[in-house]
Amino acid sequence: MTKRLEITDLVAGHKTRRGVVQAVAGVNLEIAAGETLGLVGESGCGKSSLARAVIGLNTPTSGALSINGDPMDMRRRGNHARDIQMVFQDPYGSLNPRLTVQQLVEEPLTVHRTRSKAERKTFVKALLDRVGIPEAMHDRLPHQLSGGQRQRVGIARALSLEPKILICDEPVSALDVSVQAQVLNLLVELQREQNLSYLFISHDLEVVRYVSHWIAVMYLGRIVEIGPVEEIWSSPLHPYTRALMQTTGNDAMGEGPEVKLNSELPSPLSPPSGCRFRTRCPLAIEKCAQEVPDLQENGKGHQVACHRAKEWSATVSAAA
Amino acid sequence: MDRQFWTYLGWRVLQSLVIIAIVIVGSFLLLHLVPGDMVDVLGGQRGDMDAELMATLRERYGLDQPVLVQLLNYVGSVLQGDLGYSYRNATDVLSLVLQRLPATILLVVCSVITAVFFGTMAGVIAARHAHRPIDVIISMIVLVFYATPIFLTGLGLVIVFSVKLKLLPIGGLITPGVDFSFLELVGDVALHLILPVFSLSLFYIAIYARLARASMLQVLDQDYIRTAYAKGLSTYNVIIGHALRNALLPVVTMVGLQIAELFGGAVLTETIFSLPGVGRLAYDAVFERDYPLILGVLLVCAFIIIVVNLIIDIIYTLLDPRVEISR
Amino acid sequence: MMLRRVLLSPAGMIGLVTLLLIVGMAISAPYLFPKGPWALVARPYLWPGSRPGIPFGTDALGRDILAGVFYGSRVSLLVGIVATVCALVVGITVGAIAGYFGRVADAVLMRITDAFQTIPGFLFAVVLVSILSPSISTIIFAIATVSWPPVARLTRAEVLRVRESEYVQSCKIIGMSAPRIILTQVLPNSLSPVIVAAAVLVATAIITEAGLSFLGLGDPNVMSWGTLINIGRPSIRSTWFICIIPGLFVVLTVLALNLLGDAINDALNPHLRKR
Amino acid sequence: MQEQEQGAALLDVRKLSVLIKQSSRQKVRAVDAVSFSVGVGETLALVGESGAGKSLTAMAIMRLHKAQSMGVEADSIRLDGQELSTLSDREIRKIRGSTMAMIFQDPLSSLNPVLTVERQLVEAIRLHNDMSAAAARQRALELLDMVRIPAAKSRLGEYSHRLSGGMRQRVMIAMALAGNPKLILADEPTTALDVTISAQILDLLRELQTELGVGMLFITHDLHAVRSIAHRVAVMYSGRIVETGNVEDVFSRPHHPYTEGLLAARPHGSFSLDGHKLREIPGTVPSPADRPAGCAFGPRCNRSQPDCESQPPSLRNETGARTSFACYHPLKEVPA
Repeated sequence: MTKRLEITDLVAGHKTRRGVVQAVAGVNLEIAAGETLGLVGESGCGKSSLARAVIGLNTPTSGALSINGDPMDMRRRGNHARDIQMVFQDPYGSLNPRLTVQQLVEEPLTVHRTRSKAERKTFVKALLDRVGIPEAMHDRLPHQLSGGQRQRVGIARALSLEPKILICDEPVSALDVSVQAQVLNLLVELQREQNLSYLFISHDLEVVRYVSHWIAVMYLGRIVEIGPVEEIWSSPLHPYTRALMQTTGNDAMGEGPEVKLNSELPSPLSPPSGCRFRTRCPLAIEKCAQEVPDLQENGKGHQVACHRAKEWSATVSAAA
Repeated sequence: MDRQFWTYLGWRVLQSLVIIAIVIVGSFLLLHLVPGDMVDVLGGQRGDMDAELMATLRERYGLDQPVLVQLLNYVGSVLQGDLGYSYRNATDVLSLVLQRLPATILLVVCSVITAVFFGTMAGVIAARHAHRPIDVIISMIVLVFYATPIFLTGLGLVIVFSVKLKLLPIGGLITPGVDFSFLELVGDVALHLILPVFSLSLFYIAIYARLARASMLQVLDQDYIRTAYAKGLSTYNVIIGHALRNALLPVVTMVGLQIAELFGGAVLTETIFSLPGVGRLAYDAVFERDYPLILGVLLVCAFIIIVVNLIIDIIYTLLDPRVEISR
Repeated sequence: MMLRRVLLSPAGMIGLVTLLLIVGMAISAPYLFPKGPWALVARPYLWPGSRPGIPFGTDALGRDILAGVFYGSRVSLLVGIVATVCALVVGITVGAIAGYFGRVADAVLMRITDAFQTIPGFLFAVVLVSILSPSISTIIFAIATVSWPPVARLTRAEVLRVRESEYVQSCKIIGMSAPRIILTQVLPNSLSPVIVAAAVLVATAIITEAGLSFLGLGDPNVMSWGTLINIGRPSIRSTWFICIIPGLFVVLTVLALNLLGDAINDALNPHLRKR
Repeated sequence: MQEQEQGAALLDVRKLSVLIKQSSRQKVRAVDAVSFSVGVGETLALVGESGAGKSLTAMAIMRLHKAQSMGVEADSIRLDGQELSTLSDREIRKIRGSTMAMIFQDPLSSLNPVLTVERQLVEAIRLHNDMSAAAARQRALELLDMVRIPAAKSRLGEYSHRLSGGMRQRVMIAMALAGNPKLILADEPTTALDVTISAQILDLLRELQTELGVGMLFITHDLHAVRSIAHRVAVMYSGRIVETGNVEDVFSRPHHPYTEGLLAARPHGSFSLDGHKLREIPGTVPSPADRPAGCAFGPRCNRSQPDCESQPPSLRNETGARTSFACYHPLKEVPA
């Protein structure tokens, strides 16, 4: 069965004054129709670079993308605007301050010259109505809306071309808790209604757990662990995942090593040899510095990239 | 001074060289914009040159060569320090310019210092008392300075201080015909410079005052100022120890951008106060149609300005350790 | 709405009214002084206020200074506005291209801009006018040539800021073309500081024109404020009013333009002011 | 941690209000008569969403609010037995940085970019201690050690932009400790940090508090942080405290509908597995200018009755309830 979105061996980097940062160092991901892949990681782990490469804001160094099995032309990304769209983190910065709500949502349609003018108006009206923006607000400017309303407009804008894949880059982290819930509910409802696929990027594990079917954990440009949501939540195997889980007070995770991190992210300019996490890992052994751990299947689609994971996988999974 | 600093410096020097190259080529093109070449000008002035002599001269100065060859010759001679020959003054351009340069540099340096000192002081005081009477008064004075052309300031100062009050000399750099000791000479030059310096710097005092006020207000709104207050520092110490240096950064940038304009203003100031500087030299050259000399002045000024900008950039990196990353 | 905010501030109101008065002077000059600014009306060096009908006195040849000031406003405004428009067109184009496309375009255009900025502007204008021989159009050309670089710099900085904004990225994602993004997204959101700068640019152009005329490089066929000042200079010790009266009109115009510019700036950034 | 002994109140705030001048005539009560206290060695968390007035409350205690546009009213602000509200600006300056110190949200913008770590630390040390420059430098090293900065000596000459986010916040904490404070006001100190770093900073603050016995007012919107560091919590909504009590009690048996809604709005499970929608709180937090006359939460509350619109409920302690709350129709105790 072909997946809706397939990311194969994606490498992406950007230049800085001090050298080239390989922000995404060979990532493979796939998302099925109507499902959400949650991508978790801290700032600097490359999750935003991954999103930018997938959506076409950056050209990847190498790797391939395909939608429904059709490979994407990396140079003509405009052609894929109707397949894949993005919801931004900052509801203040992602809307042109000079356009009204109605214009903002209609803009993608005028660019692609879809529908007649009258049809566009009714379509936009219906769409805005669906995301919960009352008609009285359609002529307002972004600064006259609250943060939650702006994010609803951003979602409507992304959906106006009726894409099948939505990249959500930290869509709720700029919002207050009570508003977060509204936007998350909207996103999961829309997914069910339109059979959308989400690549949902966030640093907030609980939010990711709520919306996702699959979770991938990213560290310094690599996926260190990936699996179905309940697997990752109840039996995290990678020490980094376990450290992240501990910050959420997750008490469901199976018995395994307690990982407390003391240092900070090393410079992405010169990532550590072998396992990139080893400089912060209290469980690192000599092998970790020498060999890059590959993602290893651990049953039920649960994969982990850690040389030592086998030592505790039995106890962790048993408790779950 | 680590490696990053040197990379940055190397990069800036390279940039400066490119700019100098553009300026040299530009000035050559400008010279070609002049109707007729320099032999025509010379012939017109002397009036007694026959066609044969003109042809010989053209050959001698390579004026019969294709434009590209002329350009290469021009660039080559400029790089060797040969800026051409001023027939009017019967001297080579470079020595003429160098002879007049000290007066201009004195004027410009004094004006920059005056402008930065009074400008930032006024700006900081205004920001400290923002929206209160002192601020309003300073801002109004500054606005008037800002709107007054340099030559008008110069004339006004001459009328009031030289003609009416007879306090200061009306022009020149040194009182002629007097034998001064060194100290007396310094005093005499200083006295002669007061009016030119103020007429040139009043406008820039206004610019720096506005800039310093705006930048100070912005800095005072920063989080680290709040931190400084939270430590228990007094307002005075917060402003002097934490805000001033940050607020000065845009002023430093501005000085770099405006050095060129100051040299331009020197033309007017030197003309009004009959100072023996390069501005006055250029002014005279314009009316004598001495184009090699005019371009020589432009080139030398451009070169000085590029060097000054390089120095200012280095000062900036010393003032602001973040430069290396922001570039 | 913006005009209302400008008018609501006292500074903006004063600036606008003063400017309108000067525009009025420029329009009414031929009707009030049909004989033109060069006509001899009385004996030379007539002091202001000494004869009714010639309130500002006469110059070295007995020409009416008031008439000169009225006709001078036409030249000043014309040169100021046309030179500014030219500088804006060049500066915005260069800045927008350099800022939006970056890389090679940016490096080349910015080094050229640097080169222009390292040549003393006024001196450069003097040289250009003298080479091309003084006339209104060469003066405008020279002033525009020396005043576009700051516009280019400002536009580039703003374009860089807006280019990185998420709403521009979102337009790339919906498949909008680069020219359309520049015209509909980037420029509208980056030009407000340029508009403010334009007011100052007009003021600077007026000052530069006066400075050129003051040095004797004005258009010999038109009477400008600088021409009058130049006429009065040799007799500065005695009849200084010939220099000072037109000088004050320069100051007044420039002051009005700056007040207006500040008011527009405040009106464009209302939130900035509140904080 | 709950059993930790609570001494006499270190900080006692009575009816503190912060007024923001909207125009020459109009003032808005951004913080409306809040009262709370912090004991010696105790951490009180002020929790709420943006616009709740948490930061303003801390600023007002430190008297760091913008005096031009804001006014502070208080019946009393007592710190370590001393009344702060009547002190002159000069007197409060002596207390700032010594008896009470503050840590801010964004450590990058809160450190002066053009001064070294050493300059900023030594300045704080010498301001409140009579010390030679050499001794102050020594003390600066000690403080950096205390906040667990490795290779402290080499960090002294650094500028803030060269440090990582966590290091910067540690430097801020060291600076706050420079004057041996009795009370630390921490304004969202972990919000700008990554989760694993934020966990480290929380650990550090908790350890330092035990070591030094300081009291802490911890401001945050992060419920995890509250749970991990605070003894007691006060929930703020639109400038008022709506519920307060021990962390355990407030989190497990909230009585105010807002507290309960806030807790329920955080995701707890997985939608793809159980299909449970999150509990939404409709609408948004009102700005202080359009705060409704009665209970500020009334228009968003599913339990509101006509009497909620009359006047704002005050904090009260109902028998049988473990927390104090400001609500006319509180949630009843649910038998565990």
